[in-house]
Amino acid sequence: MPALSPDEWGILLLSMKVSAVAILGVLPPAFALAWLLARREFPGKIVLDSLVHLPLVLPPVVTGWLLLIALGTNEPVGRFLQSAFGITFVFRWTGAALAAAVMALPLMVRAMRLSLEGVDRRLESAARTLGAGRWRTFAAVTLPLSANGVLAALVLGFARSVGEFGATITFASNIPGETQTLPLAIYSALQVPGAEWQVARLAGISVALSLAALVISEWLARRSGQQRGRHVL
Amino acid sequence: MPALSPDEWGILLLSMKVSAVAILGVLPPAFALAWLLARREFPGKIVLDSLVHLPLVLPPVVTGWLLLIALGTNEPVGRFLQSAFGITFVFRWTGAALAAAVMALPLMVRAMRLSLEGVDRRLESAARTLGAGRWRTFAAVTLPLSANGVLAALVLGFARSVGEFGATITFASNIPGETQTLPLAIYSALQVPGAEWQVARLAGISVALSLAALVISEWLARRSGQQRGRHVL
Amino acid sequence: QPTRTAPLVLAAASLQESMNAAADGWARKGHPRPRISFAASSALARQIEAGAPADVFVSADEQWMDEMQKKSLLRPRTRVSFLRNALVLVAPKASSTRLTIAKGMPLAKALGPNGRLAVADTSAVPAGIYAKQSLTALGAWSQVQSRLAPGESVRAALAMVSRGAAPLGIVYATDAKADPGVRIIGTFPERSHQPITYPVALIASSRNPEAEGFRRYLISAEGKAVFRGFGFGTR
Amino acid sequence: MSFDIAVALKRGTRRIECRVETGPGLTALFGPSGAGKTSLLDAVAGLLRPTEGRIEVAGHVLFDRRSRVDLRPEQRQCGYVFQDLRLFPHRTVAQNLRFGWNRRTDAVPGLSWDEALDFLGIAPLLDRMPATLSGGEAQRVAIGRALLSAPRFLLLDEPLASVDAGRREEVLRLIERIRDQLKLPILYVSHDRAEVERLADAIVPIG
Amino acid sequence: MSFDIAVALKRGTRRIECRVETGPGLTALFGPSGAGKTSLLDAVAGLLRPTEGRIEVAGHVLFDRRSRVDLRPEQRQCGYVFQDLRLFPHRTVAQNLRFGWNRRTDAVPGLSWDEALDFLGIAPLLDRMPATLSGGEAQRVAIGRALLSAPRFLLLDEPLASVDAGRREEVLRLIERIRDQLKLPILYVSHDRAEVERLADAIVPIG
Ligand SMILES: Nc1ncnc2c1ncn2[C@@H]1O[C@H](COP(=O)(O)OP(=O)(O)OP(=O)(O)O)[C@@H](O)[C@H]1O
Ligand SMILES: Nc1ncnc2c1ncn2[C@@H]1O[C@H](COP(=O)(O)OP(=O)(O)OP(=O)(O)O)[C@@H](O)[C@H]1O
Ligand SMILES: [Mg+2]
Ligand SMILES: [Mg+2]
Repeated sequence: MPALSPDEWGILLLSMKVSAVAILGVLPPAFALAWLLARREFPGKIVLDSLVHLPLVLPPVVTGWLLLIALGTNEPVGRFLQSAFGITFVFRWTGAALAAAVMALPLMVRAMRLSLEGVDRRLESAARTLGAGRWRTFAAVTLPLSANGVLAALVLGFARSVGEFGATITFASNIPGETQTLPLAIYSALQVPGAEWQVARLAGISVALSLAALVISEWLARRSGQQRGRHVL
Repeated sequence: MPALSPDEWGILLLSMKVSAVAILGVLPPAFALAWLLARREFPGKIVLDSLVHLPLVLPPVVTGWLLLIALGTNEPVGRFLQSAFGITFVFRWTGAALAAAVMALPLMVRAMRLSLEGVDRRLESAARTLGAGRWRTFAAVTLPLSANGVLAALVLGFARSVGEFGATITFASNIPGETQTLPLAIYSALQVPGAEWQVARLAGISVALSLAALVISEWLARRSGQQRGRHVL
Repeated sequence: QPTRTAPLVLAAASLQESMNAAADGWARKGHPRPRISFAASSALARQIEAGAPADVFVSADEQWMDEMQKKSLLRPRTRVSFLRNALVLVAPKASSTRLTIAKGMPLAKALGPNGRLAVADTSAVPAGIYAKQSLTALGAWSQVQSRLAPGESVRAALAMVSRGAAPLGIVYATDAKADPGVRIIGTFPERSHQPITYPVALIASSRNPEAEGFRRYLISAEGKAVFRGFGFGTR
Repeated sequence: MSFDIAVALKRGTRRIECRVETGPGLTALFGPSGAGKTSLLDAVAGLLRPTEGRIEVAGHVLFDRRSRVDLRPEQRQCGYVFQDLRLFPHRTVAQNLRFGWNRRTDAVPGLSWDEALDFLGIAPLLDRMPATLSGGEAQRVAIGRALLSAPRFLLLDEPLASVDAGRREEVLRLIERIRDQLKLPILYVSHDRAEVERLADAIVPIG
Repeated sequence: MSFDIAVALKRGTRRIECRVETGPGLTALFGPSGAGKTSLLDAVAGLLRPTEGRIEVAGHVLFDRRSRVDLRPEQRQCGYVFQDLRLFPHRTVAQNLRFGWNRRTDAVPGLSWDEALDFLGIAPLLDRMPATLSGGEAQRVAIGRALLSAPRFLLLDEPLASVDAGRREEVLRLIERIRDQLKLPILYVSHDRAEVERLADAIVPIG
């Protein structure tokens, strides 16, 4: 495969930016949701759970469309965000990041929830008797013990955002240099007869990107795994 | 919301069939992959891991297209399957199920892998000393102790298949009664200006379907959780 | 069992309503109602290439039909371009924008300071390609090239306008006509773009005896009348 | 009084009632398996909420159903050696030991780090992960972690169960020193008569 | 000979060499914490592969580096009471006890189910999940699970560490009966001198 063209570099860098911002931005709320779902019982829990799963269940185009309805510049919420904070999403790379974040959310929540459910609560109570309040217990015990899940969430979420198409194109449009991420470029290429080579190149770039993410995550997992060892008594 | 029309019932039932077959069919290989990735070290592990993530990273349309290239009746593999076993996927509900299965695979593998990594290996060795061979140990200890992950995989996978659009329409087309699942029907409705109401109804059905799956899974989780209790010593 | 003999028609997604109406008309004449799969023309063409057992292909542009023909996937002498469409400039219903479509029109100004022009992808989707041709011919392309909001399909572009996310958009006349949320500002001159035509053809591998009958119905006066009802031109 | 406890506990379907009223020094809880010794310690540590009663340790009320006092575990400043140890598996031995150390704003002229490691014989283990420790090593680390957290009182649940005879003598001497010099109130659970008789200022039968 | 063991083991960075050659009956392993007792039992059970040496129990070769014999754990038919118990957390006490029971095609005129439950005092616990057991209860269930699996020899790693004095007598009598009537070879780890002296036919110092 010959070297990337400047256009392809641009698309790749934009995709990386969008995915990275999406994943890092959605990580804290996703963890909070995972924690709520894993640890708390409250009325409406199943409703919250469904809401989290929604972007998975609906076709992405519908999700994009709902985002457009909710956050379009002519809609109340969108107008408010714009006038109060100067935030616009529509037609901006931030919109692409938001769409990617929303689509990645359910995967990330599930992965982290699964890990949190596996954390031995007895270790948390041990931390409490040693003088750690709720927050320190969380930061020093709960979070590191669910590091596996956080890492899995990052990988899954990143891969999902790198591949996100339907919601992005519907909500943020397909503007070269602003919102045209890899899948959108691939889609454009797919529409043209005989552009299979270009599709293959762009798909190759996507795969390379997420392979890199995987390698990094495996390396991190190995490091923390070595550190961790297994439960004792 | 008035009662479902016969057409809507048909679409719902088809979606359920496609998703159920997809998820149950892909569960065993997904578990096997999860096990390999969680437990074994082998050369090419990272390549296998990437392959599993592929459907997440590529835009669904590309995945559908790759399936089409691989399994079309004009292509070698597709021709072989057809002549040897009479299996065709293109334009069949089986094709929709295959597409859904492929798209759900990475999510399911990750969830189960995460649980498997959490299983205490010391309990497996205890089972071995009690005379259980590898298989019995797996069935009586490893599998039940990772039940949480299997359940999460089923829920995630089911939700993902219920929402699967791009790969399905590309690979299996959009044939009413055969491959027109809920997202494809939503897509068709979206093509008609002013059919927002119909889109909303179909989206509502999707959401209700996966809500039902969620409720069932929560119930199962609670049952097995009650049974399980937590680790001792 | 009528489904056995009903032909399978692959039709461009933008024909959703009209093609269904035509199939109903055909069914009323005592034939099994064709089964129709609506998707992007590109997706359908690739399915035909992969050996999908379909009978009739109705594409939203000539490009993919050419491709199929080149690969001998069409039954010879069955290809007919039977529908025409026009390209229009639309604005949200409530918008008061006025603009006469002509050479040198101040399109960028009409978009306002931040507005974007909703179109279908101008490098790939037929409606977008036509829009680019027209804008180029009218000398407006360089003004708006950086102000586009390309959607995944004409419908997406239409939705952006009718939701007010974009102040203007370029879509097919048939779409604009059907969407109460938008107002047609003007029609692009027919000569500013390649003719917008919809070809139909039989697929080479088709064995269904009903298929040719349905194709003939589509291109008959009766069939064309159905499509005219949805705003298509016929030829 | 060191311990002034009268509580009713519920564990699953079982209801357990305990009353402990003892003076300064080490109080041994002695009773058959399943009597509720661990449950009582959990209640004193704030990990199990009594259904009724009152817990007072060295003049501080930790729990009182009537006046709705219920200090959080981290406010009770106890040093608890759990029957099931509960070492943090993701931290080295040194990090485990240091976990409670930060509480050390101590007025109590406590035990120095080096002394404790020495008595417990765990100095060579500092860089190890808990999963690589032997049973007795893990138990000594658990004792160390509790002692080094500047506790105001100690809860020791069979702390010597898998400590070997040689080490046991060292650890017993350490506990005696804590009892006599630091004068921390201690609740001590053991099934070993000899151990209990040597250490205890009072023996309270449970169950 | 009951046990004829000469192995070198590697645990992390440590290398441990052991040699045990004893006649029938109960062999006690006695040694300081961290000496390698648990490691040796793991090797005999087939859970830790020696780097060198040979393991023979009651005339069966379980491991021989030279002739490349290495029976899988499930083929060795041992009854192993782990220092860390390892009850299956997802199975009730009864299901835990029955886990190895299915091996019972026994030529050995073993121990009956009811007798074992009686000696161990765990009959009332059958429907409970392990997480709800007290320390001593869990330990007795672990002993029961090992005994009821029709073993050809026993590996007991501090089986009485948290069993109370009353119960301890019962369990000791049970072990004596197994030693004398069933004539199963037993490797027994304990830090309790009195216990070891009462039970052991041979005492092997480790470390
Ligand atoms: N969830 C539960 N359901 C039913 N019974 C329970 C539950 N949790 C604990 N118990 C019972 O409560 C009793 C008290 O347990 P506890 O751990 O306090 O005993 P203990 O005195 O520490 O015993 P040991 O000396 O064996 O450690 C035990 O009989 C135990 O079986
Ligand atoms: N992964 C490891 N890395 C380094 N050392 C290890 C590792 N695993 C075990 N050890 C060491 O091997 C030694 C033997 O451990 P083992 O569990 O066999 O001791 P033990 O004789 O059973 O002691 P105890 O009576 O305390 O249970 C211990 O000193 C332990 O610290
Ligand atoms: Mg206890
Ligand atoms: Mg040991």
